[in-house]
Amino acid sequence: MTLYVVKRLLQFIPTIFCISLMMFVILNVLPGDATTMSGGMKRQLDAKTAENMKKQLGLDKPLHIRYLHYIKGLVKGDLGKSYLRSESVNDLIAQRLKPTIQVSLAALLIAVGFGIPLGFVSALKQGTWMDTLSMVGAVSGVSIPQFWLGLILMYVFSLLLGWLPPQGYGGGSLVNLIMPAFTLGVGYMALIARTTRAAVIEVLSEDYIRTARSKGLSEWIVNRRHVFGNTMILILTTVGLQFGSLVGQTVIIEKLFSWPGIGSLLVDSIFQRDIPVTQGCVLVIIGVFLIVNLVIDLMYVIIDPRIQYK
Amino acid sequence: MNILEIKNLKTQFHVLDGVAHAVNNVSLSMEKGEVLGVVGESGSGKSVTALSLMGLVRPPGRVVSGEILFDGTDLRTLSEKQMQDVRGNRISMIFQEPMTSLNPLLKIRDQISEMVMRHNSISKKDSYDYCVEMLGKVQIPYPEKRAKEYPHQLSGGMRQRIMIAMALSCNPEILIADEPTTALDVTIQAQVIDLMLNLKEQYDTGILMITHDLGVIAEIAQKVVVMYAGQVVETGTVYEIFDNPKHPYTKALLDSVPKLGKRSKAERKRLREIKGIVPDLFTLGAHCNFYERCPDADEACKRIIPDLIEYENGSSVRCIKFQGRNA
Amino acid sequence: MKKLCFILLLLFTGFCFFPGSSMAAKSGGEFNFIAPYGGDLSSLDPHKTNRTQDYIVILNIHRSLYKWSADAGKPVLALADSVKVSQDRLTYTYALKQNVKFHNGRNMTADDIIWSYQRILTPATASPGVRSIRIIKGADDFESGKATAIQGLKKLDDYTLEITLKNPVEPGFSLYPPEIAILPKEEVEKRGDSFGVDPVGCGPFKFVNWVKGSEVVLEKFAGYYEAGKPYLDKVVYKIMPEAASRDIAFKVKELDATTVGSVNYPEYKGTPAIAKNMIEVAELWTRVVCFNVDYGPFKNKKVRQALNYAINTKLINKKLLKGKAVDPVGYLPPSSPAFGTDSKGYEYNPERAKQLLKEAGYPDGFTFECLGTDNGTWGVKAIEALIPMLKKVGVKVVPVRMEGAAMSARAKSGDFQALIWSLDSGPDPLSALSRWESVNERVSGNYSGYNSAAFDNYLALARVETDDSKKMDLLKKADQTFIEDAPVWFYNYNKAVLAYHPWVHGLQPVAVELMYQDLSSVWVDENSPRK
Amino acid sequence: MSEPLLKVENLKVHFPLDREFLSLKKRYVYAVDDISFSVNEGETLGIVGESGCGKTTAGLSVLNLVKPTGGQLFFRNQDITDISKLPKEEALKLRKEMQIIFQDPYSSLNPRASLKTILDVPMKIHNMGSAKERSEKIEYLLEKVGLRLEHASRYPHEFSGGQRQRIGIARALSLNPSLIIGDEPVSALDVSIQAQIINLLLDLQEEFNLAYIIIAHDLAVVEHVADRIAVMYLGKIVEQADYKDIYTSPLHPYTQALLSAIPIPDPHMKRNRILLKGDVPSPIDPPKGCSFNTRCPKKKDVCEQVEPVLKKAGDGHYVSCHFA
Amino acid sequence: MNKTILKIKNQPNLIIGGIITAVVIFMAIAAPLLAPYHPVDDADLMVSEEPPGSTYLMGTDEQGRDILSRVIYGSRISLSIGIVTQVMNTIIGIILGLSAGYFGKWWDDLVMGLTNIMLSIPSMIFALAIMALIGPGLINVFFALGITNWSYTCRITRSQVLFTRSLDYVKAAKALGYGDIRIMFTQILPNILGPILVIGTLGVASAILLEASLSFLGLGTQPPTPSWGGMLATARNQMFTAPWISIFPGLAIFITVLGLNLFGDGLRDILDPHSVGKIK
Repeated sequence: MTLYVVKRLLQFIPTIFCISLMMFVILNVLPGDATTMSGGMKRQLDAKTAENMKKQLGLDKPLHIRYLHYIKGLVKGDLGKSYLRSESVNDLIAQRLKPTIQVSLAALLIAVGFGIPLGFVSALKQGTWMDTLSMVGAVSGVSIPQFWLGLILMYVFSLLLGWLPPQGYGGGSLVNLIMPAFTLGVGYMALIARTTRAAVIEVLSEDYIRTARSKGLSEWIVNRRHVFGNTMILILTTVGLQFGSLVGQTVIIEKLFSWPGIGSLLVDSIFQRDIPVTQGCVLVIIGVFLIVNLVIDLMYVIIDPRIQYK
Repeated sequence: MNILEIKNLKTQFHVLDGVAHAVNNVSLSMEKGEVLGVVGESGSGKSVTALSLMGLVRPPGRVVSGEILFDGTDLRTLSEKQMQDVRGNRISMIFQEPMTSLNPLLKIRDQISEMVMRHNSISKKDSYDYCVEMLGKVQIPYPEKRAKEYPHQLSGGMRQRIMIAMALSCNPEILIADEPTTALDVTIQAQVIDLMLNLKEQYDTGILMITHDLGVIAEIAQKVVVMYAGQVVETGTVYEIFDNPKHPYTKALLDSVPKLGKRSKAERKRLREIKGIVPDLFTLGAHCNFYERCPDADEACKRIIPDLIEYENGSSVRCIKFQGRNA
Repeated sequence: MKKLCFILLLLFTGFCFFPGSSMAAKSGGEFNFIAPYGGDLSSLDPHKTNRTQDYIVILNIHRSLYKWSADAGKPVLALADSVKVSQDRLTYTYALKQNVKFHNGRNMTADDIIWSYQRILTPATASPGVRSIRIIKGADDFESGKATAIQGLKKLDDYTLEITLKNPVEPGFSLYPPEIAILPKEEVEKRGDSFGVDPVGCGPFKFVNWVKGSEVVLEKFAGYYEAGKPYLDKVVYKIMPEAASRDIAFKVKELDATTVGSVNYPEYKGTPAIAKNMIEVAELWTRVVCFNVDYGPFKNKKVRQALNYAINTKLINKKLLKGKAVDPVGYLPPSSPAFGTDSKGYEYNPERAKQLLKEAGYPDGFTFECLGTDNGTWGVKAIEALIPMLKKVGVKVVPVRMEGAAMSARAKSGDFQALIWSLDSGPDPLSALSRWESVNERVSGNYSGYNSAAFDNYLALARVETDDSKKMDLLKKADQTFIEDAPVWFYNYNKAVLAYHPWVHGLQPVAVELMYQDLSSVWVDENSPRK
Repeated sequence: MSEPLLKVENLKVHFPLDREFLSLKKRYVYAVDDISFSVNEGETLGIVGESGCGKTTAGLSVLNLVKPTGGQLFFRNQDITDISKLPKEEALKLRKEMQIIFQDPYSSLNPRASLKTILDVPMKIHNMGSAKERSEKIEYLLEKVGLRLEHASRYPHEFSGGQRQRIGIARALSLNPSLIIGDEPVSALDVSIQAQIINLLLDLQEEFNLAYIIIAHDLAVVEHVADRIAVMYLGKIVEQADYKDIYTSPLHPYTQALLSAIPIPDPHMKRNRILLKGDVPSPIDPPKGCSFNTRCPKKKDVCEQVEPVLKKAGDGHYVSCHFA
Repeated sequence: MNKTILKIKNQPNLIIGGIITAVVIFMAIAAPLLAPYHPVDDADLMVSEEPPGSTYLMGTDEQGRDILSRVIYGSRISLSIGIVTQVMNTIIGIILGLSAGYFGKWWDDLVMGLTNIMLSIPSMIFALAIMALIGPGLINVFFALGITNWSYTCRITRSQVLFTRSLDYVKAAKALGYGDIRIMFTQILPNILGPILVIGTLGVASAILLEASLSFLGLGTQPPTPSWGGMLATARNQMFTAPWISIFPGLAIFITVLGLNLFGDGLRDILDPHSVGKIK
């Protein structure tokens, strides 16, 4: 098991390497650089200062040298230094990672907490109006552009009802978390509900469910002991894969709700051409994705005795 | 005394293509402790009959009419809750696919004990002990160890033994075995059949043996029911059926099987075949279901739906051409 | 004496705002403000950032030698009590305030100013403020490494500083901006890079913490040199780039004051409770579409004029921007001292435009691409509004939305036909106009590539003119020439609007940038939910 | 006797398993482990064995559908161990000669192709006549296997299992092969249909002088159609003999057990079963010595140490057992 | 055939989704006939931000353009974004997945490695980087979204190929002398189109949403192109002052995406009822 984890972690290396190369090239050929003006800049740097700044940042060196330099740092776990901010990328990300993880996990919780029961109900009542209703409801969630949903929620829950603060981190307090997490989670919930429904229907058609029924077990026990676990096995992968895109979506949510996470940092840094920060954010988001999927794979071991990683 | 008596059972499947008459007026009976073989090809309705009996027909299937008298009670009148008390406890069932019939996520002992605990007031620990005992009875080596294993760690033959152990663990009056050996290799099949016969003696359980394999029937059954297209076409003792089949289908079926060691150079060419294919269960006409394939059929067969004629106690045949015992 | 005057003045203003109030009533409370531009702040090290977003906060942590006075409409002394100007207007001798303390408790002295200016000028700092310091004699030698000190900066004693300039210009304009702040050497050196996230200054508020991407918190600095100030105990800048979110946050009283976009302007204006608590100011920003004069049709002055005639600028400002803009005349805005009161801009006259196009040889019009950012006021939205208007004179405009950085790169390289931008047009009219001098490359802000000998000449004369009114006349003429040549479409001058809740007092109409609110004199009364 | 049509010498097929992390040893599934047999023109070889014994793999590797790991295959004396190494023309010609019929009539036909397409395309690939000639051939084939011409435009799901098996046979016949491998050709069919297909196969053999390799687990079926029978166990042939000898005088204990395990559809025949213990060992770790030693009722010490060789025990009768 | 109709009849999702999709497609095709005004040229600032009324059924936007016309024309843009990008993704996914699954070996390793990498980059972020690289614009959106989302299709194609490749009819084809390309495109591909089609349909929906998100960040289609996402993003600041400007494009997205999702779900239920496990 430990060996397996080590093996998987080692497999991250080429992935991270490829992505870093890919992103490095893309980002470095973006038009404009950190010295050019971007949103909210007071005044244009004069040519000389801009050159100066480039030299300070090492932007005057050829691309492959910069990449080599970057990789050297990366191997040591150093993501470099921000072009515009007075901090190392490691520090910047360290501060911003927690809020993103918070909001993503909360969204995941909402999505799973609502999605799985919805999917179950829908599958067990397959073909009834409850099925149709839950599914249309679930699909609706995934059909609203997120920023629109966020603004509508803000309008309703902050302005009209005054229940929730419209924005901000508030030190990570629950009231601040609810709206962003819900906005983020609702689309994901639809996906989980749909996957769950399909999985339950599939499991229900399995022979061992018939066996369980033939033993005289009640429907409740059959569902709890035999359907649930096997359903989980089918939907875990989807949960893991989608968690990645969930983290990607925080880009929107964080901007909207002034949530101090890595997503808004990423957007800002792309627009400011703060390449080390962008690069760092992308790698960290991917790292989160990889780790989440590793955790998912390990969860299989717990749930599914057929899977054994050595 | 018949422990089980099925009268005019009808089970239909309402699907998009129409209504499939999977079980069409089936009647059969079974005595306590006897092995009743139900033989038929795929689509003959033998498995659906078993599921109907267990109350396990799922939508779109539905038991439409008929009586299932088990120990004098019509199972169809029982509530789902009462039926659950019967299932596994008084009637239990094993299935064709040992590879998929056990929940892959639960240990063997949990799968057995959940059933034992459901039907008996027994502690978990005792049920585990009992489980090990049952595994020993079905001749599983190292039962203590195996009980703690998961299905995937066992071979197909083992799993079928576990299914048998499970099915017998509540001392049922009837064990329904739906093609229990079809998915197994011949040498393993021999082991399992041997085991079932031994246990039957030990537990005095009646076995409803469903199979398409005439060889298995010949070996295990005392009485035989032959099914075709959702109907019973012939019943009788195993000797009657194999020595002197009455129904043209039964006859043809027996003739069409290649028999080991019976072949000579000349015989090689001619296996007797039954022409045509099994009729479509959606479009059964008002005639004998077998008439299209029957070598003896004539115009009359085309017009009449034959009844099941009982010509001797427990023996009957569904053919208008049948003229009595020695015809 | 001075102190007394000051206190009296303070009391007087206090009475004006809220008769019967006392100092005690004024002080205390929290103020939730915003940082609305773009995303998160970059750095709170004034010498290392060039973003307005950062300056909004920096302004209240740090202090420069001068500061902008909204009342006077020009820079006034901040860290000095008085200044003596030499006859030739090249040497300025400052009597520095003796009670200015850094947040670490140390007194600020002339050495700090010298050190700070040197730091700005050091190439390794890559500070955007270098241009300001370059007015000082010897700055070039220091910058290129030929000298180890700036010749024009001389410490006479701890609290007396002499600055010698290259040219007789008003140094206040160069030395007031927040990026020219005076920093404590020891703290900067101790912190190194992290000074940007943990700044120490001599301004009214101390830095407390910065939740990246969400908010910056400042608290009252008790040792601030203006007695009794600041009033507020705590200031929170919420980083909120989304206008819709700001709107809601303001309405639910989470913000004490907010900037108002054109979208909400009529609504706010129409709500009496809010309308009376709004500050409007014609900012020193001019919005224009720069025509690239090197691009085919735009080589011809008549074409550029024609476009100015063809566009119903007033309608756009009225309807699209909902009146939250000041109709344009020339490049310099009305609040500029060189604003030509008698000069006329372009009126809407499509017939004239057609005529001019015909004369220029484009009777059937032409097509051009206009770059713009996503900005709600001076972005592609405005270009979109031009489409139907220019279509009437046969000209087709294709809006091209770009990100700021990408567009900036193209603007500098001259690889465009036209682009829309908001340009800094004050407070010093000379430096504002000098952007368009032909010696300036596009890199330095002359995006149109404007090249007029007459214009250059006016500016050159103004630069050496010592008489203020003559100087202004020259600049007016330069602006007039600029209007005539029309290297840009004059879109508008920004009307910046700040809305605040009734419990907020002391916000000022800052023409350089309304968000540059010096919060040292802002206070909130007891109706505030945060007091 | 002339040269055999197909000669298989020391065929081995080992499938590599996914290598374990940090382990240098590569593990294999020894699916087929050193078997040899031959088939003459017009002759039927039956291969029987239980699941996992490698009989299907052996059949597939004869057709080069699975690459042999070792050994050699000869077809009419031509080395066909790796068809892909032959020139394209040559390879195509060989493909024509050998065809296969599968067990599962549901997965052996492309569900998205009509019967006509299924039969026509292979002939087109092999340039067999004009469109008209091919369509005549299709008509002829359909008639041969007992289907009607109007069936040609239908799709596989419109046919019953037996009919599909007939289509599979027609498809194999379409290229005029001289050898057809039947991989469990009747075991998925109902009893009444089984007989039809067996009869069809026999008729076709007679008419076209086909050679068959019939692979099946059902000894009764194999015995009915085969001239010679090879019994496989764990990737090896343990006994090979004339069909009659296998039944009347089986020499290998496994063959004997297999025979005795088959249920006979006759209630009067209650035989003494040789019940084998346990399960077939995994082909990943085959037992040392004789591969049958773990289950053999006649096991002696030597069986655990020494692997028996296939030795001649009579006229055309070969067995690999130390005690036969 | 009859059976297919029956099957469809039993799928309310498919019917509702299908109708919505059909209406949107019709709207896109017949836009010039349906729209009362030109979506870009018929702008008049004099009538900007008119609320819905008899002249302008859905009101006008801040530029004085008829929102109804823009929503109708927007269907062209938004649908083409969805369809073009999804076709691109599907083609990339099929080619890579098919070849990887069929040929296996190092090529499979390579493709799967690439797929896993693509899978681990959230599509939003990849699209963001690409859009920043090439700038906003319709064609650029096609490109950015068209090369970001193929990993799912590729993965499923591959796993389906692996499954299908082991089926007997593919072996038979090989024995019959079919060439590799012929086997891939006549024997395998037609039989695995079901799940790919389902993913494609759902992908169209998510591409429309993704474009909206990009527009929110200022990187969507180029104004004045009337894409729904762009309209919604531009109007978001007026959500409460002039709600109609955002509501109608927002609803258009919502209904269309809902329709496509329902359609995709229904399609899955018909074509591929047990598809969950196959994603692995």
